[in-house]
Amino acid sequence: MKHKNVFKSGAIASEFIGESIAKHQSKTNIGAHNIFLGQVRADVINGRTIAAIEYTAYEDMANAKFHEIREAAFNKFDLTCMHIYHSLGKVKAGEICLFVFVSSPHRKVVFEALEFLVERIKSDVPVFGKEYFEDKTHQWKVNK
Amino acid sequence: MKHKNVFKSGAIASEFIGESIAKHQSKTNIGAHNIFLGQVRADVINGRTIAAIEYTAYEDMANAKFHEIREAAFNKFDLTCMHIYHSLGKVKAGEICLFVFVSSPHRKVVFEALEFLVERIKSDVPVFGKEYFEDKTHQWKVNK
Amino acid sequence: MTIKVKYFGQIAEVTGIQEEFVKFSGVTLMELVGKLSQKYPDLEKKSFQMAQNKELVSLDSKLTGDEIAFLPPFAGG
Amino acid sequence: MTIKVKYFGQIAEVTGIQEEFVKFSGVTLMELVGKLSQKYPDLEKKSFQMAQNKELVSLDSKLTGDEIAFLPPFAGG
Repeated sequence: MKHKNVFKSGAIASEFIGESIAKHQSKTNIGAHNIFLGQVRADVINGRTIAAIEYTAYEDMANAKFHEIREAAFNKFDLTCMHIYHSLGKVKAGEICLFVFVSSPHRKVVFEALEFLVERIKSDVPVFGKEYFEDKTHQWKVNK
Repeated sequence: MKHKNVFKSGAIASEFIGESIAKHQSKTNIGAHNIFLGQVRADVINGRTIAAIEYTAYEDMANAKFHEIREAAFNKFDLTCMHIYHSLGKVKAGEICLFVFVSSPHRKVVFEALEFLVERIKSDVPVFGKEYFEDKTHQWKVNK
Repeated sequence: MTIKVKYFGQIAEVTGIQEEFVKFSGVTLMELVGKLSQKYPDLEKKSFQMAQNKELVSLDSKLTGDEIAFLPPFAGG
Repeated sequence: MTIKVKYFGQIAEVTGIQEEFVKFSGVTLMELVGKLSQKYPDLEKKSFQMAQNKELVSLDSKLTGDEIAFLPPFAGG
């Protein structure tokens, strides 16, 4: 089974996020949007600073998992819209690598739904992150 | 005491939100952003459809309350950034009237902080909404 | 004393004005509300909170001479 | 049977390749891991989960002939 592709090559542009918000203005039953953005941090580890993360994924499985998570959220919460985008490839410190966007008539629902989605994405989706330091050495990112 | 002005005239543009996100790319200690957007709903009440809400406020008191709420959130949560914008004047159905934006190194904090802020804004800030129906009659909005 | 009184939203709809100066010699906000209710009979049908010097206060608070506001239910966001 | 095996992230760093076809006559994933650990000795030092046919499975699962993947800790978002 072929699922919708959640992945985008490289960083997620702020203009793309703005346009995605604009597209919802015709959906006049929406009262509340909630957006989560993951941004790559320039963490300093033993004196070395992270310059970028290179994301790879088991893409077929990841898209299937994203689909499962979407379905679970639609079943659990009264959502009008839901959009998920994740970067693949290199994303520099300060750039956005994850964009999760939920909309509903009422606000209570979007808070619960967004946190549910982000936690499930972090724990269930086979995405891997190679953290490059400024000196070109690297380590592997592990979600907490 | 004069506080920062949270109010913007008319709807909040999606481009403004995109630009606001872009400005945070230089803050490389941020790992997570969370954004709440309030959008005017075209609710149907006894056969009449809401076309717009006209917002007014006790502006001095409202800005003082926004300031209090911001301070409370900064004290309570480890936030890197916080931005709040609220519309005054007419905002049409489908347009955005509230934009709350929090950023932190870690995701747990932004979920809690954003919900705290939105609930406090809804309950504590003297903003009033005149809901115009398409037939030009009106009623007054009351937050639940 | 002379008190600046502000009306908002559906309260301003009832009073027909948004702001006025009221000469008044009473002690509490309650008394001021009583006086203004004679001028604006529909005021008592409305639900409102009151602010003095931009802080919510109860009706038995003493008038300080600061700005008074009639605030209908909040509807922000 | 011939099994398609995929390696990701730091596992692919250890194997030096991202994908290969392995001829194998064993029964469980555990046996497959044993065979591959002889080929890639550093594999056993790494922590990983395994997927068969794109679903996480335990090491004592039976091999079905579907695609197998070695998945290091997830790091999405």
